[in-house]
Amino acid sequence: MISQMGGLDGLDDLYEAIILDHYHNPRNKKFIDNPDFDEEINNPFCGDELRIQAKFNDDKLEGISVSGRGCAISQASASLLAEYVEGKNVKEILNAVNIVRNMLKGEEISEKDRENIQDIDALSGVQKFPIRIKCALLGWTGFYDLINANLRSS
Amino acid sequence: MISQMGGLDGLDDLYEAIILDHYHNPRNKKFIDNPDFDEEINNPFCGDELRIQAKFNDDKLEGISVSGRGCAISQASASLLAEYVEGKNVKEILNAVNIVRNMLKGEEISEKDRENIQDIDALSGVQKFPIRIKCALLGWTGFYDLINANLRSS
Amino acid sequence: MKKLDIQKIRSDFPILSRKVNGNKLVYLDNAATTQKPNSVIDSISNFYKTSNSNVHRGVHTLSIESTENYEFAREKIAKLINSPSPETVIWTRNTSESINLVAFTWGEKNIMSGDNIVITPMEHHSNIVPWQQIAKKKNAEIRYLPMSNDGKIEFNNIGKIIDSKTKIVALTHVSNVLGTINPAKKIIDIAHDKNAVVLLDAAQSVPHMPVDVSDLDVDFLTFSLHKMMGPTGIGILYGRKQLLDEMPPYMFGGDMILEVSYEKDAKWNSLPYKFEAGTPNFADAIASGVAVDYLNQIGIDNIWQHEKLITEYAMSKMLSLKKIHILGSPDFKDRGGVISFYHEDIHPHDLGTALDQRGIAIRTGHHCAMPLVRSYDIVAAARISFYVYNTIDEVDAFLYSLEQIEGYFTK
Amino acid sequence: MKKLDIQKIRSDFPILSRKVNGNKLVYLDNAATTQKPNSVIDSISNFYKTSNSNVHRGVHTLSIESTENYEFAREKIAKLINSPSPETVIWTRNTSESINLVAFTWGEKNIMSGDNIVITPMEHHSNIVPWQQIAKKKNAEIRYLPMSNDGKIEFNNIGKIIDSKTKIVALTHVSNVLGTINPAKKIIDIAHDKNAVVLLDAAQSVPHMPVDVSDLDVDFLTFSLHKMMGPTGIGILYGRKQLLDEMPPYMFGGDMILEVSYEKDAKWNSLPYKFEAGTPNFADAIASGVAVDYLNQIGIDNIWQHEKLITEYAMSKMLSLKKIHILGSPDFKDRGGVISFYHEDIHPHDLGTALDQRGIAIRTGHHCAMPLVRSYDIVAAARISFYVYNTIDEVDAFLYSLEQIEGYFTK
Ligand SMILES: Cc1ncc(COP(=O)(O)O)c(C=O)c1O
Ligand SMILES: Cc1ncc(COP(=O)(O)O)c(C=O)c1O
Repeated sequence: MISQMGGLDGLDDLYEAIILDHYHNPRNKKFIDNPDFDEEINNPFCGDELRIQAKFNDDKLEGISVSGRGCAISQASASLLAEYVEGKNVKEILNAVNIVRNMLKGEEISEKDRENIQDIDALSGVQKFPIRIKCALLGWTGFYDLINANLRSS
Repeated sequence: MISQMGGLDGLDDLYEAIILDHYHNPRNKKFIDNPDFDEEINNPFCGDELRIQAKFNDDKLEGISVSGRGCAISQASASLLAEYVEGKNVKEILNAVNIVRNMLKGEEISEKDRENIQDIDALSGVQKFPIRIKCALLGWTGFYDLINANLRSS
Repeated sequence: MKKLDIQKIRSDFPILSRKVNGNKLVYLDNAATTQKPNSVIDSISNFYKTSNSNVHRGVHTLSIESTENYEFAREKIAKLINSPSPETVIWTRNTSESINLVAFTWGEKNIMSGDNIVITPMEHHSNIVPWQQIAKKKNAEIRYLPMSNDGKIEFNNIGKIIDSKTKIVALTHVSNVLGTINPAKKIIDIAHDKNAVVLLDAAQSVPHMPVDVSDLDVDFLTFSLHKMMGPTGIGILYGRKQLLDEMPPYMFGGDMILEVSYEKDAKWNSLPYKFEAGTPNFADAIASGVAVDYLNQIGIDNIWQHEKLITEYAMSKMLSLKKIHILGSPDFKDRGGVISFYHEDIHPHDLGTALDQRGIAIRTGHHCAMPLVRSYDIVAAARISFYVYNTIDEVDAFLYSLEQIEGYFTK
Repeated sequence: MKKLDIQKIRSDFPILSRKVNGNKLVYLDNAATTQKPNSVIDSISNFYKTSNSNVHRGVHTLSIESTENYEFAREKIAKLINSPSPETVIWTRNTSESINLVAFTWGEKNIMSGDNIVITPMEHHSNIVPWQQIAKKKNAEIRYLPMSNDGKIEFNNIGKIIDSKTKIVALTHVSNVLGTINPAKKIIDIAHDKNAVVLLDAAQSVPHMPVDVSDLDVDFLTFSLHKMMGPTGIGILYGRKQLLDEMPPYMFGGDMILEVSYEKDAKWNSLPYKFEAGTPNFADAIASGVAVDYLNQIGIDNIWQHEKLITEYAMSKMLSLKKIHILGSPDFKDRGGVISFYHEDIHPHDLGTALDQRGIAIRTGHHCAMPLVRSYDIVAAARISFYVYNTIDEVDAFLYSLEQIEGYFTK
């Protein structure tokens, strides 16, 4: 007799349709020629891995490629990142990273910010799964650090 | 209001009159000329210390001196030892050590053995204070080891 | 073999009636740490409520009671593994500390430049990194015994690996990833032939099956009480007396000394105290003795038989699942109650989160065996691991949920 | 200062209503280890009954709860000592391990031939022997700060002792034998002027008085939870972040690594995990947080005031006893709640046994400070030591019994 008969509805907060879509069909995987940087970031504890290539024109992100392997959250979140940041300037990108960070920390997000980040709002359910926040943030904070390390110095 | 008003009668098992007498008036403290051995033994945890000098004639203990500092039990027991073993031969001494050991372990002692050890019987109450058995044994096992180390080899 | 009344056993473990996300907890993460029966939990409370006092230090009643209970627990551990005497059983914090102790006292003294240390590819980090560090320091070499694809040590050319320059062979008795039960006695004999000593990491064996240090003739054995119904904070190092006697101390301080002076070198206390500096974790040591009592009451043999049964059932079902790949031998007869696996399409973390929605606790990640997991060309795996309180029903709940989750992620 | 309701506090400690040899327990051995309130005891049971699971390892609910509780407890400790952040608070087994950790990682790296290590004559063995060992290994010198007859550090010629070759000054904050409270801040300033770091052994201070690492500007601070109402098996090392970051790990294994491979060197995890190898003693760490809650609820300041009161009372009475000699300063204002003494005619062990007949638990022996005790030309001393649950009545019971015992042994 199996006692664990409940549904899996609780999962829907975490795996919104948009997330599963990005997980199954990640965007911006095409390789980029002559990127400004091309680096790997990972979370060794989970084994989530991402490779991020980025090419800037002045401070505008002309092209980005994100590929990797790992859990649905880390990969979908990175795909959302790639889709969102392309064409944005550095300030806009860093601003978006901060909004995502705050959102995942469970902080109040202004209506304007929420509109601003569009599809990324789908990540907001991750809050309810604190252990998975790191997965959702991997690409965002990694990209943030890469920009700071590779652009600010030059 | 002091609640601890009970008597100290429970102590009488440990500190029999003979023990307190030996503690206050230790026997065989005179120094010995040309002893066969003259060594210090101690229990560093309690700080009990004994110095034992012994002079044998063949295998008969001609003279013994025991001095030291430490608790009533260790010092009285060593004094009882000194008084008892003088004039005995090695076999008798080792036998007495074994009787004392067994007695303190709480083993049955034969009527004959008990008569044999005379005053030393006063140590039997130490059984009830297991933590103090080491004190009572210090001189006995120490002397046993010294005999084995100094006489058996020669 | 006695037929165990698993429901009765389960009722001794209060946590097993807890609900997680609305479902009854199904705890399948026993290789990480096990749950505790009431008797162990009560032992800790009762001790603090009645006898708590520092050990080896006082003539007062509480101190005497503490010390006696503490040493009595050591005797129970000694008896469980058939150690020739309690003084060769050292209390540590965990298996990791036990291994470090050996590496940095015995190893520090005995491993020289040009020597080698033999381990296996399936070791826990705790049985890899200390050896890598001492090898580096001593300019010694780490060698790995070859391992077949299904996770078994290969013996063909073992004489070329364990050789006259081998000082120690350190291997796990049961792998916490593959479940492989290594032929300890065979390896011990080979090592002894070359005058090498053997450390057996028994973290996954002593809790589950009879282990006899005298019969194995092993030199060092390490395990953790928290993996065998005991409290956290207690590990064991068993060592051969002669080796322990010759080893320098590991830590220095109160209790492990005989004499200290301002100017002269200190003198060390005798075994086992030489290796136990400072106030020991006596409350948990005493509860560890109670855990051993509980295991003995069920019977280690019975525990082992029950786990074989469950493992066989789970393996046979899982082997038939198309998208599930099990690490290690497909033959359940070769293994302990540990099954690591991955799903072709679902990442272990997603699986772990989804199963948790059903109250099913499994482990995901590298299982502190990163190089091994990576050797299967994956970065993480899922793992279920059993103990005597697990049931066939729980395995069914797990399998049923697995199927549902597959549906969820591919819908 | 709030007037404490000591009877109410006592009712939180179940062991205090125990009888010993027919008398109510009077526990005056608090410097060895303290008793535990119900909240701490219950924390351990409740944890095992509801949330037990290994930390930092799983995505399942129990593991998340365990990890959160464990890290939350670390935050409470950090706050208690005003550490700038929780990551500089390392869980160890006890003070002894904390000191060994510093001696054999920081010391191993920074102490060179010709350097010196400054300690005091009133250190616990745990703060002597590790330094003697590393000094011997490194061909460094151990220097002792001069101490007056009444147990105070003398500052006259301190500049000749703490000099440019001094790498570390390691001293006790409060002596577990003399009760002396050392002027930590003054010594830290002097040491820092010479670019030496300071380790403060706070085993006898943090449990009893406010200690603020940021205000003291101390480099390392060590203490044990079992001496402050917490469980056995938990010690703390606080360290300045920069120093901890630069130190190599102490033990190697699970949890303290970031990456391990078969062939390459492992990479270490960040603070505090770099120093926490293997499964930590998380159940007791969590209960340690509850002990801190309990202390805060009473108020560390209030605890300190209460202990001063009792110590003053006991000291003033004992100083008038002809045959009793107190070690250390006769001025209670200079001391914590620890009084070591000896009786001219009665050996401490006999005193200890006799008091135990009355249910009064005191400590006798060398108090893990053998050279200090011997410097008073005795081989053992008796010690009473207080905590917040002790009362004036208990002191009276002790004094009354002392008088009776004097009669018994001289009758
Ligand atoms: C001043 C001092 N330092 C160090 C220690 C050692 O503490 P632990 O035994 O918990 O390691 C003690 C307690 O015994 C102490 O009083
Ligand atoms: C095989 C093996 N060795 C060593 C360890 C380390 O044990 P601990 O974390 O208790 O130190 C474990 C458990 O994690 C293990 O499974």
